[in-house]
Amino acid sequence: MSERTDDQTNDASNRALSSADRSYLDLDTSDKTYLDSNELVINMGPQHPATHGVLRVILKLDGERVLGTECVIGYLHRGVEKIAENRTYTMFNPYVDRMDYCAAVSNGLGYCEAVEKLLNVEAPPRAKYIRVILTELQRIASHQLWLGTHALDIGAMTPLFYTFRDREEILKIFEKYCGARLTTHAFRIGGCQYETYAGFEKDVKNFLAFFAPKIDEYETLLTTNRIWLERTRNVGVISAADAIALGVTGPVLRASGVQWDLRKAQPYAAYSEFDFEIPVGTNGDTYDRYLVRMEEMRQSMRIVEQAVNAIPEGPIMGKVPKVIKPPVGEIYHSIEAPKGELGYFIVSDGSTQPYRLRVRPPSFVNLQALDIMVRGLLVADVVAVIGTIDIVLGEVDR
Amino acid sequence: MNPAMNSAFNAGMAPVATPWFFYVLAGLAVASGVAVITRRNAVHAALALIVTLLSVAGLYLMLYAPFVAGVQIIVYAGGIMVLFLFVIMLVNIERSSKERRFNRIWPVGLVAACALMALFVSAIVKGKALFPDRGMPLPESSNTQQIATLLYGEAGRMGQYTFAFEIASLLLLVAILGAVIMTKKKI
Amino acid sequence: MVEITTLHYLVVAAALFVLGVIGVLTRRNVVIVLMSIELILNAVNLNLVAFSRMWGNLHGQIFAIFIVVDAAAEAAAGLGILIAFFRNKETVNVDEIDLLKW
Amino acid sequence: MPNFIMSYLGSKVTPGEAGNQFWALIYVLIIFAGVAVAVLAMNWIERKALAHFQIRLGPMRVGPHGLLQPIADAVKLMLKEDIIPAEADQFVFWIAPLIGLLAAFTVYTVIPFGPSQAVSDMNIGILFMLGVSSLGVLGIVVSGWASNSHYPLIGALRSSAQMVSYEVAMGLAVVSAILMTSLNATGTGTLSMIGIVQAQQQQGVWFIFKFFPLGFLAFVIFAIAMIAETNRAPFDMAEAESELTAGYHTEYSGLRWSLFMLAEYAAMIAVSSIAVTLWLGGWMRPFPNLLHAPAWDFIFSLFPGLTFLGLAAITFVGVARMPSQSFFKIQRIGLAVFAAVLGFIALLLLVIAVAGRSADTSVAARFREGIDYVYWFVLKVAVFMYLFIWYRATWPRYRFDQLMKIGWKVMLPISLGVLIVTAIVGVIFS
Repeated sequence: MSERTDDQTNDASNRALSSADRSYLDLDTSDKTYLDSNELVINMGPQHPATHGVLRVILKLDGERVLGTECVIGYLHRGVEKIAENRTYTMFNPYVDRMDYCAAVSNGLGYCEAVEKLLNVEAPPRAKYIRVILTELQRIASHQLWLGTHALDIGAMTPLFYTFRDREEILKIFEKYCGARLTTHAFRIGGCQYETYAGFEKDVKNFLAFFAPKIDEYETLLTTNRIWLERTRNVGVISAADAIALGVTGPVLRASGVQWDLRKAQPYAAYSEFDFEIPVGTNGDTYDRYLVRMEEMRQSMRIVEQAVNAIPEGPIMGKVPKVIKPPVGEIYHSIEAPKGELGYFIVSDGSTQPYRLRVRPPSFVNLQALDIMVRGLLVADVVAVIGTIDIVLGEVDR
Repeated sequence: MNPAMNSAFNAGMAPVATPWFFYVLAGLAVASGVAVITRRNAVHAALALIVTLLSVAGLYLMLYAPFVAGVQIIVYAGGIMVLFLFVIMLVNIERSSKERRFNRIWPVGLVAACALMALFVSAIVKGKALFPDRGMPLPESSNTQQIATLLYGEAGRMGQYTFAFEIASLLLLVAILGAVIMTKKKI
Repeated sequence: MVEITTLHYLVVAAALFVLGVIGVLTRRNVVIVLMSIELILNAVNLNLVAFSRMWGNLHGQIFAIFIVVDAAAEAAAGLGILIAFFRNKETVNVDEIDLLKW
Repeated sequence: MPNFIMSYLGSKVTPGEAGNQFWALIYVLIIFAGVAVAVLAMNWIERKALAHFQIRLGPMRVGPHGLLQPIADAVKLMLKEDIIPAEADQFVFWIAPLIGLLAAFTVYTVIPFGPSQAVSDMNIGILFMLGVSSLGVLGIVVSGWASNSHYPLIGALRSSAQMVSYEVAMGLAVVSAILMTSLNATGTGTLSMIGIVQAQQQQGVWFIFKFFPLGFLAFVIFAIAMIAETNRAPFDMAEAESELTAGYHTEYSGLRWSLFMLAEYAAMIAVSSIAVTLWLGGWMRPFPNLLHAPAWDFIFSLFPGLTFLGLAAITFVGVARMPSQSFFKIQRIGLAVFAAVLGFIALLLLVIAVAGRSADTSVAARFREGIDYVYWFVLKVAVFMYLFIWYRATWPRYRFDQLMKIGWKVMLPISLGVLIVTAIVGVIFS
């Protein structure tokens, strides 16, 4: 698969939206034969418990049925891309942690690999293994956070506390490794800054043994719960064609039956060396997305187990010049973040600072699917669908 | 409940409070009745109507008709008025609350109502002698059972009002169907 | 205080009835007109129950229950018509409901 | 006057029947205070139980094990600024929580805590209860409208539609229980709450086990409908916080908000009381007919004291397990005092049980009887309260259309069927 550029993505999404019914924006009022008495415009957010931050969704409702939605974003805009133009490549590294703050390690991995590609250096194998272990742990942590908040949105309070209890163990490993829990800044351009601490492997193995039964525990609470099934089955359905047209990636795409995972499609880091499966759904509804993510957690554990057992000895930093000054050129590199394809497009003018840095955040692109997914559903489903897309506003607004 | 206790209830509780309670309830009923027809805001009118209905239920209790009072609370205050409030919220009343309250022919209506009132007053004043001063004692404890006997009959015999009861249920069915068909957007 | 007799109840019922009639004849809002009808039905009920007490039998109370049933049916049908009407004309005023067909 | 007051003490009917207004007033005050305390306790228990379901500790700071937390909450809510939105309908906004509260508390006048431990025994008791508890929805509907805001309005519409639909199934379930009351020797049923419990006693079976599974089905229907009726999870559409921020009380704050909470919890206790009265034998202890000997009476009358003794013992264990740092000294003392109070109550109850074991007319015997009745009633209601918390911790929230679908297409047909079959079976067996 050739690298897709941003232009192509935008083209695809424009096609999808023009084919969709957007008449709600200019409601035709000339037709007086039938007046709807119940039409209601509701502002969901930016302060709302279920919009995962500061997303604002303008809902046009008929009673409780959603006629159309409009997302208003930008409440968390910090100009990350612009900041990049005024920082050196090294200095910008911590900033990417603040985009998807629930999966900071993945953000760092994507950025470091993009710059490495631009510099034409490669991280040593041990660094790659460390990267895989941490990134997959981060994927589990991100999915745990998603599961807890998603279940809370649908009204199940208890899973939130279970997932946070278990996420804590991952964060402890992060803290021991690099000193930070959330915005880790774990990787450097060319490898990793830190060697693993003594007992790292034991900690990771302990976690794997601890966490395996916990996933089953989550599933006993939800997977066969009648109310959970009724709330998620056939809710927020998106077909594979629609999902591809909108550029949706990650578990949302896979739940629609498209087997597309960058870890397999264009392996980066050390992923080509591990044996794992890509779970796919069939219906593309909220329940399938739930199942896909649950299975992804299990697959991540498999990857971590293989990596931690086969971690090679050696240096952890590649040959990187003291001053990072990439040659003139441009690069697009993307990885499979927990939420989907996370891409960095960097244009270098040969100086120490990027000329332009553009991020392709998965949440932002996936959020476009909200309108198609919720049209004709009820207000309660909007909440469920926002949860199931798994957005992080820091990444949407950047 | 045995009859002895019941007579204790009637003798002990009811006569002490009767006149006072009556005036309070009657006053409440009429005052909130006035509010129903004068309030500009339909929700206020509905709340006033609820007060009227509850005080009328209280009057039923004083007339030894507890079952009717219970039905009044459940059906009227709990059911019909919730329906009214529901509809008031569905239809947008912001516009109507700024408009005239009364229609153009309100003087005619008022005159007609006054004439009716005059009729009532004359009927009550002239026919006063027709009404005996004291009500007959009604057994309160078996009120529900007696109503049931009248409605459904007993020991295999049809009650006096069984047929009317069935007709009434048919009426309700028709009303439900009619309401559903009228309010449904697409059938 | 005076003993409360049937006549007292009849006076209250008459007052409620007249109030209901005034509401029906003068108000514009259909919802309030319907509520005034409920007022009238309640006045009738009060009379029936008072007479039931006066004669010492329960037929009046039975009648009152039937009237409650009737009131429920009336409210359901009336409000149904109101909603259907509001959908088409966007008004709830009686004096604007003056076309047989639109 | 003292004679008038004392004369009631020996009687075996409710103050309402005895026409004793003084004692009726006292009963009302006792019930009011009792319900208020129960709501506070329920608040603490819910937070603690929910916390332990969710591997947390819950309130721990205010008082030992957070025992004073509800009081602190109440004080905070009273001191909070009471905001009325500028565009709200002031009068209706002000009166709405009172409607809910009034409806929730009025119900308690007919709840029988014992054969004479009720304010009054109305002939139409159950009808009155259903009617008045259904008035509570008016407060919710009106508050949602008066807030003049979209989320409360949707919450109010949801809750009115929800309550109207679930009331039907609830009423039919209740009717099938009332049908069972008529299956005694005289052949006449009753709507009186006390009469219903006495009918269960006469027939020697709780109605939940009568004509198994008919009584059980009706009970289940009622138990589901009562959750919907009180707007609790998983049917908490009206205040679904992830969808409607806080539903009908989004705009409320401070004291007025706390009145809504008080009304909600009082209504929970009230509907649980209906369920207990109709299906679980009300105030009766287990096997009142089978184990009828005075010795059994005495053994069962020890239960209240023993329960409090157990609570005191648990609390003393808690005292012993407290960390020994000086920081916890005050908390330790507080918990020890609480344990001592519980122990004292236990002792008092045991003394009453022993003192009133034989004599039939003495005040002590009457006290023992009364405590017995209230104890078993409260115990059964407490089980329901725990179930409410359990449901909330376990289940996700239903969607509104699913809720209506269950109400009309599942619960209503089943309850109708149960009613018809109960009637047929009743005719066959009587």
